[in-house]
Amino acid sequence: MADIRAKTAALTSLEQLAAGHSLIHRVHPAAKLLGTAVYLLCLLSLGRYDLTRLTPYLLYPALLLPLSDTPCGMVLRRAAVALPFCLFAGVSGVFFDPYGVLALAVLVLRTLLSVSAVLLLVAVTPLSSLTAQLRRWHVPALCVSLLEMTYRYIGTLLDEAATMYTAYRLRGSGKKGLEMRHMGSFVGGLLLRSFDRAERIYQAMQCRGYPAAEHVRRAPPLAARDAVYLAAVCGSSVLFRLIDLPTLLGRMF
Amino acid sequence: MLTMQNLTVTYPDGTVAVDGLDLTVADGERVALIGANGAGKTSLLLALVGVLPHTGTVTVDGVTLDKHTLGEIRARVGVVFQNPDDQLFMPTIGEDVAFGPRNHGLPEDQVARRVTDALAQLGIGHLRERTALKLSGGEKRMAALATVLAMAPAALLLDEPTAFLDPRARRTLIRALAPLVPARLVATHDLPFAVDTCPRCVLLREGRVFADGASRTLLYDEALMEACGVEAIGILESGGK
Amino acid sequence: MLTMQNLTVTYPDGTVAVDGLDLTVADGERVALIGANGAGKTSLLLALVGVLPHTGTVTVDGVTLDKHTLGEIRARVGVVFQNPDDQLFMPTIGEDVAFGPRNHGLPEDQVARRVTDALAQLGIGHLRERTALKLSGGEKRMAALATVLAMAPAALLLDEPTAFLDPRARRTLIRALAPLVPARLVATHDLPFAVDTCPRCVLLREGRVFADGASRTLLYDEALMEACGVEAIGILESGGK
Amino acid sequence: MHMADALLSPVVGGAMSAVSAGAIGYAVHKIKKEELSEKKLPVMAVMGAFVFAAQMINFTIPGTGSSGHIGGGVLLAAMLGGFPALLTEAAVLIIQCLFFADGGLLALGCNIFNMGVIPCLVIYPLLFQPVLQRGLTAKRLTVASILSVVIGLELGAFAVVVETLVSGITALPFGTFAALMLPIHLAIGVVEGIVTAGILCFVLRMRPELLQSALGGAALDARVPLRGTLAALAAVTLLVGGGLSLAASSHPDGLEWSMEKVTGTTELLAEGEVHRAAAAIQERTALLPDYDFAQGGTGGTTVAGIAGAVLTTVLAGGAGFVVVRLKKRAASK
Ligand SMILES: Nc1ncnc2c1ncn2[C@@H]1O[C@H](COP(=O)(O)OP(=O)(O)OP(=O)(O)O)[C@@H](O)[C@H]1O
Ligand SMILES: Nc1ncnc2c1ncn2[C@@H]1O[C@H](COP(=O)(O)OP(=O)(O)OP(=O)(O)O)[C@@H](O)[C@H]1O
Ligand SMILES: [Mg+2]
Ligand SMILES: [Mg+2]
Repeated sequence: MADIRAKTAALTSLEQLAAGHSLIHRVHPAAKLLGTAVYLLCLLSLGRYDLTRLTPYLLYPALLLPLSDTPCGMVLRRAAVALPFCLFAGVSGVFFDPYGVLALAVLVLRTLLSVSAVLLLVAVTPLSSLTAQLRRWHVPALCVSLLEMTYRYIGTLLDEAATMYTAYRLRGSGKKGLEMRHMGSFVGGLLLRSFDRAERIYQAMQCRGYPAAEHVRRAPPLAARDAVYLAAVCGSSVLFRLIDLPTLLGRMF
Repeated sequence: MLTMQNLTVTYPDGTVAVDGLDLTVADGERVALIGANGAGKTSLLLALVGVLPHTGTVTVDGVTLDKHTLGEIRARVGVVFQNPDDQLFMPTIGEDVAFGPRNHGLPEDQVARRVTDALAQLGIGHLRERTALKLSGGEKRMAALATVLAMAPAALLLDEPTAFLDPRARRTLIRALAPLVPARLVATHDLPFAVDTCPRCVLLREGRVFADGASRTLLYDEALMEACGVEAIGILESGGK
Repeated sequence: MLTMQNLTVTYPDGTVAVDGLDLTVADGERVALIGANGAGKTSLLLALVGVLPHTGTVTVDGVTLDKHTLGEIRARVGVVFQNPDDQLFMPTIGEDVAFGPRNHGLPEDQVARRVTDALAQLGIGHLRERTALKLSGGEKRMAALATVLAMAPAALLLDEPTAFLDPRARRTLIRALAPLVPARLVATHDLPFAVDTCPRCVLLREGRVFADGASRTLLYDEALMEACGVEAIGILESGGK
Repeated sequence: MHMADALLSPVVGGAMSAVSAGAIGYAVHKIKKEELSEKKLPVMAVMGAFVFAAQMINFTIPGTGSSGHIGGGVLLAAMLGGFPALLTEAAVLIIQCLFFADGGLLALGCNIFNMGVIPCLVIYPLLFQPVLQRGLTAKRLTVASILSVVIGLELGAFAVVVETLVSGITALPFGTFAALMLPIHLAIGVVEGIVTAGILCFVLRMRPELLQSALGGAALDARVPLRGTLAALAAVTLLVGGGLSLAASSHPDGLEWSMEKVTGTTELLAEGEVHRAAAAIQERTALLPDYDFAQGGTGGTTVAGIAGAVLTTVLAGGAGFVVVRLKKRAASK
C-alpha cells in the first residue's frame, strides 16, 4: 500500500515540476526531445572502460538541474531504482574482467547520467506537450491517444487499488501482502470494474463526437531560444564524443 | 425541443430499461427525472444521444435521431455522466474541454474561444492547465460540465449531478447552473436539488412515466412517491422515523 | 471507548490532515463528523485503525494504539469505506463476510454463525451466494457493512455511508443502523442523515475540532456552519436562493 | 526485467527500436483494418492502467515469505487480443520509462520487444490461443496462462542476456549470465503464471464473454499444430532454464563446467578468449570504431585522462553551483 501511494506521489511530483516556468520549460518540446536523444546516443556509445570520457557529460545535468529548478535529490532517488540490475551485471562482471571495477564504475555513471537525462526531460516538459509533438511527427493517433489515456487512468486506478488494499489489510490476517489464494478475486474484481469503467469512458467520448478526423495541431513556432538550446546540447554532446576532453585538459597541466 | 415517442430501450440481455415512454421537453425547460435505482433514468439519457439503441422516435429540434443525424444531434445535446472520472480522459482540463469542439471540426481559434468561455461560465478558468487527477470531487464535476458546455448544446442531460459533492460544492453547482440557457433533463436522487432547480418533474417507474407535473407538488406527495419506489421530501426532512 | 489526544496525522508530502485533535466517544455513542471536502474526516478515521501513521494518543477501550496492539484494535474497530466497491473483494458476499472472522482465527462453525447473523441483521441474507460485481449500489453498501459487523466490532467508523444510495436505499440503511449497539463515528455530507442518526455532532475544520455539541443545534446554526465551510440544513431545505 | 539504457550500446538499442517500431506499426495497421481501434481505445487504456496498478500489489508466496507481482503481457493479450495488447504494453512501458526510471529511452525498443512483442505476438498466438482452441475451461486457461507466462518470461530474460552482451558493456561470459538470469526468471515466471491464471479464471467465471470475444476476435489465420509447438517451446525452456540452473547451483562456474562435460576441456573458453570476443563485439558495435580500447593505453594517457576527468567533474559541478548562486541572487532581488 505504501508502495502504491508512493507511486502516485511520484507521478504527482513530476507533474508539478513539469508545470514550472523556468527558461528550460519554455524550450520547444521538439528541441528537448531531440536534445535528450542525441545526448543519450553520444553518451551511451562510449566504451565499456571509458570512465574518464564520461565526465564531460556531467555538465548537462549539472547545468540543467538548477536551470530548470529540478531538485537533485529526486533524480538521485529515482536513479537508485534503475541501479540494481546494472549493479548485478557490473558486480558479477568484476569476476570475469581484470578491469571489472573500472567497468562497474562506468556502468554506475552511465546509469546515473541516462536516468537523469530522461527524468530531466519529463520534469521540464508536460506529457501533453510531448504527445502533441509526437502527433506532429505523425506517430499514429491510436498510439498517442493510448499513451495519454493510459497515463490519465493510472492515477485513478492506483488510488482505487490502494483503498482496496487498505480494506483487505483491515480485515486480513496481519500478514504483509495479499495471499495468493485471494488474488484471483481481488485483482480480478479490480479488473472487471476497470473494464466497466472503460465502457463508460467510451460512451462519454462518443457523446463528444469521437471518433472524428485526426487533427494535427499547429506547432508552436521554433524560436531562436530553441535553436540555441538544440545547438548547445547536441553540439556539446557530439563534441565530447569526438574529442577526449579530459585527456586534453589533463595534458595541458 | 426534445420529443420522445413510444421510446423503448432494451439491453442485449433482454432487460427492458425504458418501456414505451412519451415525453416532451420544451426549449429552455428544466425537468427533473426521479425514480428508484434501476428505474431507467440513465438508460433514457443514454438513448437520447444514441449511445444505447432504441425503438420509437426521438426528435431534437425537429431532427429525428437515426444513424445519419447522430453526429448532428450529439452536437446539440450534451450529457454529463454520473461519475466525472469517466468523463475526463485528456491530460489537462483545457484539452478535455477542447476535445468535443475539436471533434466537431471547429477551427483552432474557435475551439480556444469555446474553452475559455465554458471555463469562465463555471468559474473554473484557473483549472485549465491542471490535470483531472488532482482535482477535488466538486472541481471534477464542474470540469465535466464545462466539457459539455463547450459544445454549446441546446439541451443538457445531467445524470446525478450532485453525487460526491459536499454541501458547499453542491451550492456552487446550483449557482453555476442557474443562468445557463439550454433545456435540461436532470436524473437525480437529490430531491431538494430537484425542487430547487427544476420547476417540472417526471417520476419514472420501471421504465415508464408514472407521473409528470410540478416538482413542488409531486415531490411532496407521499403516496405517489412511495408508489414509485422513492420517498417524498417531507419524510426525508422530518427524519422519517 | 474511543479517545484521541492531540492526534495529528501528516501525509508523507507534509500535508497536515488532522492537527492536534482531542475527542472522546463514549460506549454506544453516535457521533457525526461534519466538514468540507478536505477537512480531514477520512484521514481521521484511517488513523484510528492505524492505516495512516499518527502522533498523539489513540486509545480504544483503554488499549493504546501502537504497533503491538494494532491487530487487537482492528478487531474491535470496524471501518466502512466511502466506496463499497473497494471493500468487497471475495468471489461471493458470504465469503466476503466470512473473511474477517476467519482471519482472526475463529473456528469454522463460529465463522458461519457470524456470517448468518451479520447478513440477517441487515436483512440481506438472500445475497449470501451473490457476487458483489452484480449488486446495486445500495446492496453493495449493505454488504460492506455486513463484512464489518461480522467482526463484532465495539466501534463502527463509517465514511459517507449514504453516498450512491437512492432515497429508499438510504432509508433502509438508516433502519438497519438504528438497532446496532456499537459506538459510531460517521463522516458524512448528508446533514439530514446526520441529524437523524447521530445525537452528537463534531464540526471539523482544517483538521481541528471547530465545534462539538448536539446535532439538532449545531447543524442548524448558519453562522457556525458557514465558518466551517459547509452549509446549515435550513439553507439546504429552503432552497437557499 | 527492465533493460536499462546504461547496459546498451546505441547500435543494439537502435536495432531493437526499429524492430519494435515495426511490430507496433504492424499492430496499428491490423487493428485499424479490423476496425477495432475506435471501440478498443478506452478499454486498452484502462487495461494498461490496470496492469500498472496491479503490479504494485505484492502477493505473499505461501511457504516462502517472499513476494511476487503480476506480469502484464499475457494478461493483456488474453483480455484484448495480441495486437491491442502489444500497443497497451508499449504504452505502459513508455510511462514506466519516463516517470519511474524503469528502463530507459534508448532501451525502450528492447523492453517493448522483450515484454510486449514476445508475449503478445509470439507466445499468445503460438501457445495461448492454441491451448484454448478446443474450448475455454478453467483448467485449460490455467495451463495456458502458466505455460505462456513462464515461457514468455524465459524468452524475455534470454533476450535481455543477448542484448546486454552484444552491447558489450559488461564482460560477463554468456553462459554465466544466462545461468544467472534464466533460473531466477523461471521462478518468477511460475509465480506470475499462477497469479495470471487466478485472475483470468476469475474473469472466466464472472464474465466469460470478455475472454471469448478477445479470443475469438483475433481469429487465428494459420492454425498452428499445437503439440509440436508446445513440445518445442517446452523443451527449449527446460533445457535452457533447468539445465543451466542445475549447472549454476552445483558449480558456480556453470559454463566452464558444462563445457568440460561436453568437450573434455575448459581451454576453449578461457578468460582471454572471452575478452577477445567481447572486445571484438565492442569494436564492432561502438559508434566510432576508431576509439582507443582504453585499458591498454600509455601511462601518459591514463594519468592525463584521470586528471582531466577530475578537472572536468569539478568544472561541471562548479558551473552548476554558479547557476544555483545566480538564480538565488536573482530571486532575492
Ligand atoms: N448493461 C446492462 N445490461 C443489462 N441490463 C442493464 C444494463 N445496465 C442497466 N441495466 C438494467 O436496466 C435497468 C435500468 O437501469 P438504469 O441504469 O437506467 O437505472 P437508473 O434509473 O439510472 O438507476 P440508478 O438510480 O441506480 O442510476 C435496471 O434494471 C438495470 O438493472
Ligand atoms: N495521500 C495524500 N497525500 C497528501 N495529502 C492528502 C492525501 N490524501 C488526502 N490529503 C489531504 O489531506 C487533507 C484531508 O483529506 P481527507 O481525505 O481526510 O478529507 P475529507 O474530510 O475526508 O474530505 P472529503 O469530504 O472530500 O472526503 C486534504 O487537504 C487532502 O488534500
Ligand atoms: Mg443511473
Ligand atoms: Mg473523505
